[in-house]
Amino acid sequence: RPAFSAKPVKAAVIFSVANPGNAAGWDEGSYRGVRKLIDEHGWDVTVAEAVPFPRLADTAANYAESGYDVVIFTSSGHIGAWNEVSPKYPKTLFAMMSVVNALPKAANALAFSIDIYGYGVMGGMAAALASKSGTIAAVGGAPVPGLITWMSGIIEGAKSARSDIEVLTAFSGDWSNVPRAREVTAMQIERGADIIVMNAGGSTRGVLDAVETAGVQCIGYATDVYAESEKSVLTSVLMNIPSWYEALALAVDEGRTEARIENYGPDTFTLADMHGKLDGAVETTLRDTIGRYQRGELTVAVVAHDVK
Amino acid sequence: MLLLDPEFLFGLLRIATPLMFVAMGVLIAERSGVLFIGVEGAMLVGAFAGFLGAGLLGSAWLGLVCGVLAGVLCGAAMALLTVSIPANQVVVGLAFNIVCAGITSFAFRLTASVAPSRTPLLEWPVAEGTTLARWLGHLPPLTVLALALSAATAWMLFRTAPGLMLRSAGHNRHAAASAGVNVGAVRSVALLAAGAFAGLGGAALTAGWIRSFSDDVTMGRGFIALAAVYFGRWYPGWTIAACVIFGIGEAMAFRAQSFGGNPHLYLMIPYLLTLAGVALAGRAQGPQEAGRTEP
Amino acid sequence: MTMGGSLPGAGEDPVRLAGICKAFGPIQALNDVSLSLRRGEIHALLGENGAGKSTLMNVLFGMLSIDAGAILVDGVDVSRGWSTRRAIAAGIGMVHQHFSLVGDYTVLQNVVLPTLRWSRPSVDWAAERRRLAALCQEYGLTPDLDARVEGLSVGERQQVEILKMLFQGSRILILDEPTSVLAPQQAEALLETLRRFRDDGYTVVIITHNLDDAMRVCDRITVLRQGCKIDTVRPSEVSVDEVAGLMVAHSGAVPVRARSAPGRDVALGIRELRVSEGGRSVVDGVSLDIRRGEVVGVAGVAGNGQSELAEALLGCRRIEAGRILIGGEEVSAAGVAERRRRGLAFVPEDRHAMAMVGGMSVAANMALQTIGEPAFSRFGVIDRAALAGNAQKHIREFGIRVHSPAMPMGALSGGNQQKVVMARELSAGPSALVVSEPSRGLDFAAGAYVRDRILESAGSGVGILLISSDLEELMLLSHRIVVMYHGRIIGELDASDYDVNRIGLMMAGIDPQRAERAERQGTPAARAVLEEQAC
Amino acid sequence: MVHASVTTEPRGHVLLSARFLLSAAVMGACLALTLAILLALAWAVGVSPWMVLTTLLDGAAGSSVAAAATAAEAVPIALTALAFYIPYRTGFFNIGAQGQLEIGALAAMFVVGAVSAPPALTLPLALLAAAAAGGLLIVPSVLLKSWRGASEVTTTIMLNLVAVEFVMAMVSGPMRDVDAFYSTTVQVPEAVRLPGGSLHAGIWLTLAIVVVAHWALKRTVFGFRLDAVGGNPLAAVVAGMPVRRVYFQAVLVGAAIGGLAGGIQVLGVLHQVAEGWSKPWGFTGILAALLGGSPGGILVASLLLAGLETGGRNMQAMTGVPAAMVYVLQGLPVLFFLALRAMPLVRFHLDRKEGL
Ligand SMILES: Nc1ncnc2c1ncn2[C@@H]1O[C@H](COP(=O)(O)OP(=O)(O)OP(=O)(O)O)[C@@H](O)[C@H]1O
Ligand SMILES: Nc1ncnc2c1ncn2[C@@H]1O[C@H](COP(=O)(O)OP(=O)(O)OP(=O)(O)O)[C@@H](O)[C@H]1O
Ligand SMILES: [Mg+2]
Ligand SMILES: [Mg+2]
Repeated sequence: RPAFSAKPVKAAVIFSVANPGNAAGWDEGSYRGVRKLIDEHGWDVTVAEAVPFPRLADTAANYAESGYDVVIFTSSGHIGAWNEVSPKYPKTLFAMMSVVNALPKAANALAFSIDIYGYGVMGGMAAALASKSGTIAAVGGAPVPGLITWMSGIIEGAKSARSDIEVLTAFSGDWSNVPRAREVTAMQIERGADIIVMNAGGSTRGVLDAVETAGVQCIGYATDVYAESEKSVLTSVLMNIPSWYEALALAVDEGRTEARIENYGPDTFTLADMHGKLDGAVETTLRDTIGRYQRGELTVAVVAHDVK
Repeated sequence: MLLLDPEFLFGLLRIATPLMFVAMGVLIAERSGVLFIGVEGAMLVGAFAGFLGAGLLGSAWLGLVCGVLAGVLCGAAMALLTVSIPANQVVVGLAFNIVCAGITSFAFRLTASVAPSRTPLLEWPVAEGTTLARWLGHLPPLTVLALALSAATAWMLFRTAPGLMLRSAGHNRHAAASAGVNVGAVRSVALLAAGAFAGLGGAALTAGWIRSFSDDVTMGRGFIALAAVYFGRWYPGWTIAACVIFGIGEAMAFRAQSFGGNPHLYLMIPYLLTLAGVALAGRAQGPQEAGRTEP
Repeated sequence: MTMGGSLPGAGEDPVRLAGICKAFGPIQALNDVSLSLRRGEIHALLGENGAGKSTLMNVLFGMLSIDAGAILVDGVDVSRGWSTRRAIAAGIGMVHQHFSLVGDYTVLQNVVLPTLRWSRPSVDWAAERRRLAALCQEYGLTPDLDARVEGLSVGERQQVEILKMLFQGSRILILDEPTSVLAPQQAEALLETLRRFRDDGYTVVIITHNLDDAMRVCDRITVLRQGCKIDTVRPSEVSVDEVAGLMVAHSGAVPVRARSAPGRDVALGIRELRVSEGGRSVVDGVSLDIRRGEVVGVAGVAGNGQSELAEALLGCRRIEAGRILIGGEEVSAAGVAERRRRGLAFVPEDRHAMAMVGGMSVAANMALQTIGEPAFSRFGVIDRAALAGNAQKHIREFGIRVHSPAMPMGALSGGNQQKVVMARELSAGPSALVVSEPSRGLDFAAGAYVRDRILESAGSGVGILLISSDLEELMLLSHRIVVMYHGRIIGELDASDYDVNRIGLMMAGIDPQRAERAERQGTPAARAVLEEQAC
Repeated sequence: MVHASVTTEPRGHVLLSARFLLSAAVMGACLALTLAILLALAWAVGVSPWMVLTTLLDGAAGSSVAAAATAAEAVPIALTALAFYIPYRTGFFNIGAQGQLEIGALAAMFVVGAVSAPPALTLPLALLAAAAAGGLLIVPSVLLKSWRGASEVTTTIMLNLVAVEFVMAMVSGPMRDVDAFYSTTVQVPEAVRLPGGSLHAGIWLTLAIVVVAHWALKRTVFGFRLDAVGGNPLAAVVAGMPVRRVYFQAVLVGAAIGGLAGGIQVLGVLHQVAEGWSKPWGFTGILAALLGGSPGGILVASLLLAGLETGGRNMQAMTGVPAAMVYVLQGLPVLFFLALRAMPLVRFHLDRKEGL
């Protein structure tokens, strides 16, 4: 277990996206968390952005060697590096702030993870119940495991809420090509989808633009993207990412840094304000259904679809 | 079939329009005898300026203007390096691209706090409901602008005195010089115009199409425009056609993804198409001076 | 008999150059050169290769800046900010040695180009065309105004260049080595035209290496040597030899040795050779036997298949039909390297384009085709000592003027470049040599030397095919002369009955019989036939 | 550069020749200018210039680890530089080194996965595959140029884009490591990696290649013919040189080296091909080729640019300045160099042709 000598805690945060503060979604959420560490907990934080995946391990090791107390990974893409590095530097605490289901063999590894499937279910339910056309689409970036689980959740969630629903799925192929994301989304809309559930990272704005131009609605990922496009954001399924960073800070302060995965379930997710975009009745049933699922009164089968 | 489907048609026009602007820029530069490899960088700078301008000034059209101005600056830099000094055109271009990639994403971060992350929608600057508005209807404004400017470029190059002088500088600088054409001046002017077009193209991509900016948002589209010019054998008409063909390719790629299969495989289509086009264009009797570096 | 700037009344001279100095890096190309040009004169600039002729005229035409001195136009000093544009505006026009036309523009476009202005974007082509047509009328020039310049013959291009000058209103016409690329009759016609310009009050300057031309048509001759002006003289007052004396520091030309008798067996055999270019056959069934030690001259107006014939013989041009034999062995199918190995040597007409790599050293250029041989490389590794030694040897025996063999070939003057090429080709110990325009653009000393080497190697048993547009040269060197017209050999003369006029007619495609008749009627008629056939 | 490409090397000792000192001075000036701008930028984003400077130098060569990293980083730059430079001598612009590198890496990865031979055999096999793949990728360009006269500048750029998408398709498709949390191939097993750890064998291999190339271009008939064909193809034909063959050889050799760069990078450093695995080494390489002007010079230039890269990364990670700064850092000195290098005075002295 790492012992923290002098305050302030010296931490490094690793992002794979460029310019996370501006990424509309998951990474922006993480970035807000980081700001909390700096502003509210007085941590001395260095942010490494746009770190290519193959370079993750080196970068993390580099921090550990140059005497950082905490190294924070922000994406499930970082798990490999997490597993590789944390055993090597027992003095440093390696925190994973993303979807994981197993710990590395090390006492100094800590994870704040979410039930990404459950998260998908909520999005699917919301979309299905809000859809008029009976067709919804999930648009994602690169086809990575976490994203596939999320989409499976959407499919099952949608079907459980509305059996006749058709769920389209599409990937733009990466996390940065905005035009590509835009056109891929436009095509889903063209195929009948009137609600888009999105998780496109850096290319989110491409999705938003397609949705806005076509005059349909979309559901934001992780953070509330209403401000990005008031016209076309129905709601966002919020996961309170900053709170995980709070928890991390607390754990460090109280020295509770033993290896564990703190899992945040559906009960921690919330549906953002809909600004009266749905008529009362629909919104009530929607919120009610989702509420029942969050309270566990309504169970949804866990099926792994191999979405393409 | 596909082409008659309006959604597809508009999709491919959205893709092709920025290319058209940029390609016109490349065409002008090369006709004057300068190989404009730096176009990718100029387009990227224009894209950022367009995004920033549109966001801060609250008008996509003003964003385009900013793009043009930024492009002109790039053109001036190019002129300084490849005409006044002059250094090797290809390598200057490549270095210029790298620098622009750095500068734009750097500036993007500096301005992230002040500029809105998405720019206003670009519409015809005419009052709603007027007959004119109804006439213009769904015509994509930028595509119309692109075609108009291309026509103007063609006319300028092949029908006017400046055009004749410009092309002579590109074909044989010694002949041009001994005919009293100030080759350096002609090329500098050409590069300013080329930069303006490249910048406009970039702005058309951000302020006119995706309404946001991200690092290296042009992703090689400047190079595609370059290829389009070779494909079009340095003739505006054919070059526009080449841009459209690329648009078709990329639009098809996007579409094909919904048939399943790996998106990246489909995304090779437009590049292969362009390659095929360049091959078909064959022994391109381009401006013989383009690429040469002599004081 | 010194004249020029110091003359009384020189003030009215349309152009005066005073104390011009110009250096290219270490090379002092012009050193305190003064010169004045008058209205209504033809003024010749003579000098060896590298004497500074082109440079001086480039200065006057505003293409080169000067280090010192003054340029006076109509008595006004215009040196400051002098440019091509200004020169043209001041009524000065120039035809460069290597023509400067925009190849893919039409004649009309090329001629109009210098008159265009940014301030007048739109062009009234109809009007320009009328003006130009009128001009052609006046001086009997007959180019097709809508033909692309690329497709034109050398003579036609030169006409376009001249029209360019007239059209932009030049009163002072400069021509750099205008005749060196023309066939005799064309040259004659050009000089005739120049005379008419003079009579119309134009000032004409020609740079030339042809002393006779200068003596015949010029009013004054200015001689440059190594960047310095030696003198300005009147032809009427001096002899050719005097002028020649002025041009060269060292004692004049090398005497050309007598032709030695050719041997028996055939060095280079050509049988029914046919080469075609874009459908039409440019070499059309040529048969020729060149015996060891024999020099066979090929006369013909440029563009009648001589260069194609040469390239076909070398093997860098596909042959349609026919056979080529070197030393009796068939090589029709062999490539360039193979033919060279069989003893073929080749000196192309355009050395800048075909015979040298300007950026590589003189030494490298001297081993261009032999670098692969054991003499210069072992297992693909170059023996640099051998390379240098070889170069030194040739530089000595060919008297090539160059600081060191390491100097880049491009920095040599044309004469010396040609010597390098000759040295390379002859040192390969060939049995057959195909040589085109060996002395084009060379001053007579260099020219005479090159010719001497040709005869010498003939003497040592090399069979030589000599292609030249210089009839004097052909008649001087060849045992017999064949005339090519439209890719065919239309006539052959033996050394015994050489006759310029007759060859000239054949070059114009008039068969010998008609030539006989024309000859009996006398030259003027003949020339008439000629002009009708020329274009 | 064009002139430089045809000059033959100076007489006497390179290190003592005046032109070497001059070019060194020019280079120094460029770096100084760049550094000044860098510090200004740092100040603009509110980072202490001193921190920036120290972290930069520290990351570039502050420790043996850093130095080794820089050396390793120089490998792909130097090799792609040769991939550009060798064809360039014949007048062929190979802008496709990046694509050749990507494909080469993929090919090496494929061999590692597919071949089940002893490491001692698999390793060289993988490197060969990389080179072959690189060479293969340029074939369309060279054929299109000689058959259809299509400009290689555009075709190689297009092939870059094709290669990148193809690699992505493979690592997110057939060659994907299903357990990984992002699109990547499996890791190269320890046994098949280039030996030597951080100073891996690829570095020495690269060194060897550079030396051989330097010697071959200056001292062999191959280099001589390259210059002739590049300087005046027509004269080369007339001299009976196998122009087309020389030209093909140069281009293929170059592209193969480009492919090898990818192979070495994946077998020696990154051990996997993944989404966003590569940096624009291929383009940096072109810059190095220009700065260097000869294989020897390329080596120096590559180390310099690599230092800026590793140092820049360290600077970014330690001070939090935007990663974009690294590109500015690499591009600017080259632009300055181009500008200065082309100034008439400098050019006159650097291009003065001496020696054989
Ligand atoms: N562009 C140049 N760069 C360097 N030196 C030059 C250049 N042009 C001319 N020179 C030098 O100036 C000298 C004079 O050249 P110039 O062309 O005037 O000779 P010339 O009299 O025209 O010779 P020629 O009869 O062969 O045409 C040459 O010996 C050459 O060394
Ligand atoms: N880069 C150069 N460096 C030095 N001298 C040069 C250079 N380029 C040309 N010259 C000189 O300029 C002069 C004019 O060049 P030009 O091409 O007219 O050769 P030339 O001597 O006239 O032979 P030719 O009549 O066959 O052209 C030549 O004397 C040549 O020596
Ligand atoms: Mg001359
Ligand atoms: Mg000459």
